Amino acid sequence: MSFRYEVRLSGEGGQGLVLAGKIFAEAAAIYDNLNATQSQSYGPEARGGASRSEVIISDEDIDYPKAVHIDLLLALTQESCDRYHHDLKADGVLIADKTMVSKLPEGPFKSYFLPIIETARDQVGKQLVANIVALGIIAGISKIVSENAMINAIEARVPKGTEELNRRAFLAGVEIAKKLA
Amino acid sequence: MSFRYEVRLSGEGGQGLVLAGKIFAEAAAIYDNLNATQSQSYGPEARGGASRSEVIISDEDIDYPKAVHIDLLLALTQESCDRYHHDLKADGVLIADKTMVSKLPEGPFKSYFLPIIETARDQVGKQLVANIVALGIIAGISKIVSENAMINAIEARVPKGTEELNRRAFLAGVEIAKKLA
Amino acid sequence: MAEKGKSNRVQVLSGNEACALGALAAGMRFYAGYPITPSSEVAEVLSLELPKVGGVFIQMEDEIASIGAIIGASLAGSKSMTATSGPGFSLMQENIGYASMAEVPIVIVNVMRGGPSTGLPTMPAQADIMQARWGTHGDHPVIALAPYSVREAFTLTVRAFNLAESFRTPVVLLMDEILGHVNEKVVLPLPQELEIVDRVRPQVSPQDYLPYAFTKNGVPPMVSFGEGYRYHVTGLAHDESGFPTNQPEKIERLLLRLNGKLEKNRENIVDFQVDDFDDAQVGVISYGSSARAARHAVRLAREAGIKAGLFRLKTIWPFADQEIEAHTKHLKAWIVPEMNLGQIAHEVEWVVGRSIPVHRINRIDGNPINPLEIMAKIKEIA
Amino acid sequence: MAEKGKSNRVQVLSGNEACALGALAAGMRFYAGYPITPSSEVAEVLSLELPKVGGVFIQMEDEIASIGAIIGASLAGSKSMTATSGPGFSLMQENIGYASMAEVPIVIVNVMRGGPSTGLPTMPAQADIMQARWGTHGDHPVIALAPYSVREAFTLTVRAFNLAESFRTPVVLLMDEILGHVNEKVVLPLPQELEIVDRVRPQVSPQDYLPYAFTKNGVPPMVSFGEGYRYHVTGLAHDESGFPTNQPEKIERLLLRLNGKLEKNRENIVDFQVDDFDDAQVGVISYGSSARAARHAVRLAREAGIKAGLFRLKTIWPFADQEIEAHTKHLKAWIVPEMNLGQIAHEVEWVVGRSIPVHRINRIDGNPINPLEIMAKIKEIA
Amino acid sequence: MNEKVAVAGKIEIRINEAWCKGCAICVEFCPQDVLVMENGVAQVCNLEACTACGLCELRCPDFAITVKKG
Amino acid sequence: MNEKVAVAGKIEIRINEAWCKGCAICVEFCPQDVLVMENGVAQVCNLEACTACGLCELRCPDFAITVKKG
Amino acid sequence: MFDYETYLRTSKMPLIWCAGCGDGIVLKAMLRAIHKLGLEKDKICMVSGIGCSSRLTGYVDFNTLHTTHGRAITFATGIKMARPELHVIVVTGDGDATAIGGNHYIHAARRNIDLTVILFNNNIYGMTGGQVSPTTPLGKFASTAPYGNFENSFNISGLALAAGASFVARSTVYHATQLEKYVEKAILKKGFSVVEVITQCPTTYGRRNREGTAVDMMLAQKENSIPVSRARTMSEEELEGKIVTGILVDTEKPECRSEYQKIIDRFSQPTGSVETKR
Amino acid sequence: MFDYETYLRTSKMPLIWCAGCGDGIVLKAMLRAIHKLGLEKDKICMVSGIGCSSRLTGYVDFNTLHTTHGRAITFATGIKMARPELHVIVVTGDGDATAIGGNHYIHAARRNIDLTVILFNNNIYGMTGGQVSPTTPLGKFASTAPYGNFENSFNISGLALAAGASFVARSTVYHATQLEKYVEKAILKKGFSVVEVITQCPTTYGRRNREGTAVDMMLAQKENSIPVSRARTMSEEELEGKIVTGILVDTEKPECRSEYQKIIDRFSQPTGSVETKR
Ligand SMILES: Cc1ncc(C[n+]2csc(CCOP(=O)(O)OP(=O)(O)O)c2C)c(N)n1
Ligand SMILES: Cc1ncc(C[n+]2csc(CCOP(=O)(O)OP(=O)(O)O)c2C)c(N)n1
Ligand code: SF4
Ligand code: SF4
Ligand code: SF4
Ligand code: SF4
Ligand code: SF4
Ligand code: SF4
Ligand SMILES: [Mg+2]
Ligand SMILES: [Mg+2]
Repeated sequence: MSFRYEVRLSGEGGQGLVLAGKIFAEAAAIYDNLNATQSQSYGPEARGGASRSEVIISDEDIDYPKAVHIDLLLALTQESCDRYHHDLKADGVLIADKTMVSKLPEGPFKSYFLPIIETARDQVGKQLVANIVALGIIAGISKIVSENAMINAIEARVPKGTEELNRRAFLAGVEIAKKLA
Repeated sequence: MSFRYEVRLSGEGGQGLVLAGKIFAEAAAIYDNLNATQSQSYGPEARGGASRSEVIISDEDIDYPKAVHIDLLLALTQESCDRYHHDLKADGVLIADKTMVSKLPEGPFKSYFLPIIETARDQVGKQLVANIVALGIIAGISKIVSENAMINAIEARVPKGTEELNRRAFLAGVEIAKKLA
Repeated sequence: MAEKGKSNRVQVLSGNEACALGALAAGMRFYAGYPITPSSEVAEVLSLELPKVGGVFIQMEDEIASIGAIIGASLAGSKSMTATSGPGFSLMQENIGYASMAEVPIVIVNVMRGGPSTGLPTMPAQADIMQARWGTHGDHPVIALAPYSVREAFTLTVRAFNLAESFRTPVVLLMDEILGHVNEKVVLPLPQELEIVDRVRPQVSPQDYLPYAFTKNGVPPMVSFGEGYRYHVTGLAHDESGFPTNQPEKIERLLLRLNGKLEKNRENIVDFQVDDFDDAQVGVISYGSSARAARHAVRLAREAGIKAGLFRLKTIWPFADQEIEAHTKHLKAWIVPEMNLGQIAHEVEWVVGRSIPVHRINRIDGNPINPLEIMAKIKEIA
Repeated sequence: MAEKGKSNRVQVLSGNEACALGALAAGMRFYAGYPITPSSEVAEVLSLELPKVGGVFIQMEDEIASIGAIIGASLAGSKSMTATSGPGFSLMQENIGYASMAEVPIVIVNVMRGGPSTGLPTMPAQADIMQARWGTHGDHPVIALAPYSVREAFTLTVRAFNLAESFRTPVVLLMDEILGHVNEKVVLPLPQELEIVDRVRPQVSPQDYLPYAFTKNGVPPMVSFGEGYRYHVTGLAHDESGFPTNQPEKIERLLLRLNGKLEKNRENIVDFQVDDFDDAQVGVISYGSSARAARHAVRLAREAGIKAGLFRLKTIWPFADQEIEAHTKHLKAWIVPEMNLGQIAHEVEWVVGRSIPVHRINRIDGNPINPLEIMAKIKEIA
Repeated sequence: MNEKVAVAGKIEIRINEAWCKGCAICVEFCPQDVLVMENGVAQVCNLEACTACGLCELRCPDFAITVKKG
Repeated sequence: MNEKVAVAGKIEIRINEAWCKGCAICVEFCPQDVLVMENGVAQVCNLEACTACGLCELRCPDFAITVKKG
Repeated sequence: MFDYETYLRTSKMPLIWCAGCGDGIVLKAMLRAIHKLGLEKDKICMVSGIGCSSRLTGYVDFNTLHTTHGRAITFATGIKMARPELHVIVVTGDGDATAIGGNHYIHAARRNIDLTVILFNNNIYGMTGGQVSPTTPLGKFASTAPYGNFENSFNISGLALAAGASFVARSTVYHATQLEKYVEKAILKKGFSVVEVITQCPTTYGRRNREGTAVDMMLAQKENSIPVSRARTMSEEELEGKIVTGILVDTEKPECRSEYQKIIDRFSQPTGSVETKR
Repeated sequence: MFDYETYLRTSKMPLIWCAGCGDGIVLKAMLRAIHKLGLEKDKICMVSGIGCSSRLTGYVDFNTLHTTHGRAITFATGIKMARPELHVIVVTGDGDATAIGGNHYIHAARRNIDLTVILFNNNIYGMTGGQVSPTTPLGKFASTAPYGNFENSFNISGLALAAGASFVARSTVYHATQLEKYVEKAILKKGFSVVEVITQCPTTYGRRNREGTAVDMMLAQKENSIPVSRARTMSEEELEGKIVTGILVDTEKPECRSEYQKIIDRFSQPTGSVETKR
């Protein structure tokens, strides 16, 4: 059977969500031979970076590149959590950052409060890589894209010299996901 | 019965044909209570002045303000004479300047070779008023607009201080026309 | 025929002159423009006349600056106008959209000449019809009027201001080179014969004022800068208070009101004139100078016993679709003479579906349409 | 499904990036532009890539300068392009008309955002459709294409250059914010898989060369400046030799050829794609990003057993009127979803007369059209 | 409004946390090291040293810090 | 072409009447009064005085007068 | 007592600008100057174009007009000509005023129309994500100058001067008090006046050019500034990369709107009624 | 031997200009300069805007381009950037270059792109019938300045200078030989160069301002001209109404297209083939 998997990464400008989305899509498309699209919403003009990044992954052609029914929502701020959880499928998954989100919304979906930013800052050593930690969690939970593909995609995208740091961030995320299973 | 009388004044930029046309139209409209329109064709952009000026006079509304069948054509250059005589009615009148036009075109219309520029220069004393001499001739031949109306219109339009000169030019034209009758 | 003798109110004026005088009569007190043939006389007359009535004339560095200045002046409380021709009209498009979006009443006169591009600077055309509707980006409201006589150049200029003020929208006056430059006998209406409309001022206090409020007729009241209301104007999508918004619901509400307000008030905007239509079998739809040839042709046809009628558009946009449809019933065919390749004919076809044929008479060579051409087509059809 | 593992040709690219790469693949070697959201990435990619292939990137002082520069560069022999969005597209209108009139091949990318005016800089729309046709003054020819996927952003950019060169005319590539910014898996065609067309050079000597000759297909051969032919180019109405003329016959001949050349070659220009149309009862006409929602909806409909079909416009102008008419026959109705207030729907109505209903689905709030909206309408009708 | 007020003697420093973007300009340009960054917003940590020179307020781009001398 | 040629010794002045617009610039700026206006076009009337200085040609806006010194 | 909030639309805040953006510091200086001059809020009309800096007009409680990119000065010209009693202040960026809007900038200067232009020069197009601007220094990087800017840049104050402005001054965000004084003088000047403010865009310019944080960029402003009096004694090479601050010109000359008033006063008809007869 | 007709499209003549218009005299000076430099006709591209002066391009046997009003410099920039081996000469009027086209004028100067601009300054819009221009002197009459021009006018050469031009010279139609020399130098200069020529429009300017015939206007040029060396010793009042002629600036600085070539040379891929992979 064919599938269409929709992920929304939400938060605020500067959190690297567009990059994370793009890496996710590249992992799926380039390394796992799936179809993938990634799109985003912007603040005023192009400046502030996006507050929302969506990835659709499918084994078929992806006609509509925007989320319709979200399978997985990442929320790195309270605002984005409040605003977007409505679009989650009933059997969807909400991943909220423990530091930034204080109140989880009600809903039929599964919700997790996870220490994403904290892990990046304290365990990996750089808050900036929270987006990659999140990717590890998403990879681990969704199982849509292989870990190898993700690692390859990450290493191809991040600045030279930071590959090791990012790989650690990703694996830290995968670990967090494993504990949930 | 209603009438529509079409006059085309043709020549080259600088001969004052637009002004002459406008005076003719004002004489008819303001002083003789007829309807009148005057229009012109230009050279490149607005600069050079018009080479062609048309006056339509009627006792009814004038729908179409451009000449369709010309009753009277004034030609102050050979070129304009050659170019426009085709639009003359069969019973129309062609008035060509003796100095500037050397060859009269063939046609069913009535043609006159008249010393317009010459009269302005030698008799009235200023070549510049050839357009007003022409108006006198046209008024005399067409009899569409009263001499009084023409004189009033001329005096209202020409630069202050030149009224007398222009009146003389007009009357000189009227005289020429009289001799034809 | 009335008796001979000088009348004090009879004048011989060109369409451009009458347009300038109409603007003054409408209360226009700010003109900014950039010269271009065949519109320049509008500016020339106003440079002379405006200071006499305490108004302001300024020649700007280009057309973009000109329309910017008139939008500013209108917001500052002056009825404002610019005049141009095709190339300048193209340059104004971005700011025409701004005036639509920010709902600033202005009048833009486009004395049409032959295009595209520099084209035929001293020859007439009517080929900016669709541009007047669609020249700027995005869906937007616009009103366009087309006078056909020197007198109408005056009266429709007055009307252009009235509509701009009534509906807070840019109004385009589509003249053409023939009308702009023809000198014609005219008796202009007296000031007391003219209806002059001013923008509706708010009835509320500054604190409660919403410059983009949703009102019954779709048009928010408007107050000028410097009168104590201190609001914000932007070309960004905005809410009722005038401040930018990214919220889809607010955006949609704004844009539906904006694009709907003219349709909502169409009976006050759409204007046309029919001649000889009662028993007409062949209808001619025309506008501007071409309608003069059309009217001449219809007269010739009637003289020849042919039942022809003229439907003359005075309002070009919004389009008189309902009115045309209503007049289509007993017709064999429409004829649409225009100095372009069929811009209005296309809309007429859209209106009539395929119920009756729509014949085009187009001229694009710099000459006006000749009444005899139209007459020939009427004969052919009748 | 193919097996997993890295493929060397698979990439994830945005529409803007693919457009830039398509232009390079088409042989574009001169880009001039002025930044504007959501098109700026086209410029950014090209500023990096052009020098690598010996091409030139220049950021001009505004959009008017940008289009001026690309027209100049094209005349000098470089395939040239600019990219912009609504406000910049409005500013370019005068010179788009110039390129039409002087028959200079150029490509203008308009990545559409919400309008009118500054509107919604970071949100998608498809509301510059009519502007692409009518934005400049005067009757004029123009080609507009609308890609719907990242891959098509590449291939239709190549096609845009091919058409521009084939027909000596400006070509507008109408993208939108969604397509411009979506990152999508794509395998681009290899250079050897692409057909690249260059302008037809004259077969005659410089003395005999007529830069605006009347040829069989309506398109005169073109030679670049500096190659020994020394001719004159003007935006004024001109004769075959390219020099200004005021003669009505010559003007008419020029303008009829100019405005007719695309219609004459329409089968080489008009392009579309139909899906599931064989037995379709409900037809959906769409284009650009909206067509992705439409395709999704048609799939959903087919899954639900409804006989829906998609007619996707790849060429917007000249309009696929004959093709749409041919596909109207067995339909109950058309549905036209688009991110504007019905600009293409109006044209579809013009095509079908009143033979079948044309339902509009419009969205103007900055959100893309949702496939479910379209699906609901299909259900309602079927 | 999420405002923090620090008062010492006649000097009152208010920090509007909802407006503060944590640029640290106030912190760096305070000649007396009165301010610090904490959790991404400016905080008063050494009010006693404050001379009410107003430089922090002068250069805060976000109207987030105000200094009053009663 | 409607050209008038005046030759005296080695000096040759050509006036292209089809191009001459009668602006009289050549006439006024000729230091030797060689030229005059006649019937709206420039004419050579005093060729003997001509020094072939070329000033008439230099300033004729219409390429209507040329001076050659064999 | 002076309170910024009197002049702010606080309900629209926080400001849209990035953390550390210098624009807010300019805004503050402007408000202090306006307060000092005691101008009535209703008599101020603030006009901006498009850009980060141009978003300023949304936050101030005056008559505010956010126009199209590059055209603020044209709108402002219309306002001033139509209603000379208003203080018309233009807020614009380096791209807005000198790239797309360069023509209006020099023409307003030529006319010497009584506008006050506060020109936020951050050497970049901030709003659209960091493209090269006419004031980006040679060799600096931008999203459309990936190999370093190869074009010479404008001296935009010098341009205003050559075009005919009455008052031209340059300051920086770091010199916030000096800036305030110049704004005050500029508003007072009857004629076209420009205050060019060097301001930092840490987001799209600082980062790409490794100029550090907002604070680092402000410290660089401090270090690189040379008062105009001293600059006059320095060679062109010495001035390379420096910011010449101070009042560059301050003259009196006929102002456009006042000159026009003379025409009105001389030729206006006593009745004030319109003559539609020519 | 030199013959103007080698460079003319004689079949298009007589020239469209009015009797006594100075534009033809400038054209002649240009052709003499081009001849002297021995430039190949095929290697010259002459670009004009819209205006009387801009009609020039129709008469010369080069690659000629008559563009839109004010935009000649933008088209020329594209040509030069795309094909640097061409000599690109721009023919433009005061309105074309400094009213509607003012922005392109200053930006081309800023970039210092290797164009030669011959700017026909007749202080009026000739083509459209005599409207006021940015160079119409204060108080002079025009069809849109019936009460006398109330706006200050540009020093357009000074503007080019402030914007960054490499070579700027001013001459008049009367000084036809000097003019020729400046055109020659301007073409030779690698960089943005302007020759501003004061030329007479007897039809729309001279008549309205009672400046007499074309000859009278040329004599006035002669009388009012002051060589730049002497002008430097004169006060502003003394210079009122004078035409400062001479070479106003002549420097060497990096030229836009050449600087870009350096980037190409450094970064272009040896294969020359296009990489569509990012
Ligand atoms: C006609 C038009 N072209 C381009 C744009 C896109 N745009 C918006 S702001 C901007 C530049 C802003 O730079 P600047 O004026 O320096 O302001 P800053 O953001 O740096 O304060 C551009 C190019 C636009 N909105 N309109
Ligand atoms: C966009 C646009 N606006 C206006 C015009 C009308 N126009 C043609 S030439 C011209 C001015 C010409 O003045 P100038 O450049 O000084 O040239 P001149 O005729 O004096 O040589 C104008 C305003 C136009 N063609 N296009
Ligand atoms: S007022 Fe001065 S001393 Fe006190 S905190 Fe602010 S900067 Fe520091
Ligand atoms: S300067 Fe203002 S915004 Fe920045 S950290 Fe201090 S209080 Fe916060
Ligand atoms: S060459 Fe000199 S002397 Fe001879 S006619 Fe000409 S100007 Fe006079
Ligand atoms: S200067 Fe030339 S155009 Fe003028 S009169 Fe002499 S020959 Fe004729
Ligand atoms: S992008 Fe730059 S200019 Fe714009 S708000 Fe951010 S820091 Fe300020
Ligand atoms: S109008 Fe003036 S500038 Fe134009 S051709 Fe005539 S004299 Fe020359
Ligand atoms: Mg900036
Ligand atoms: Mg001029």
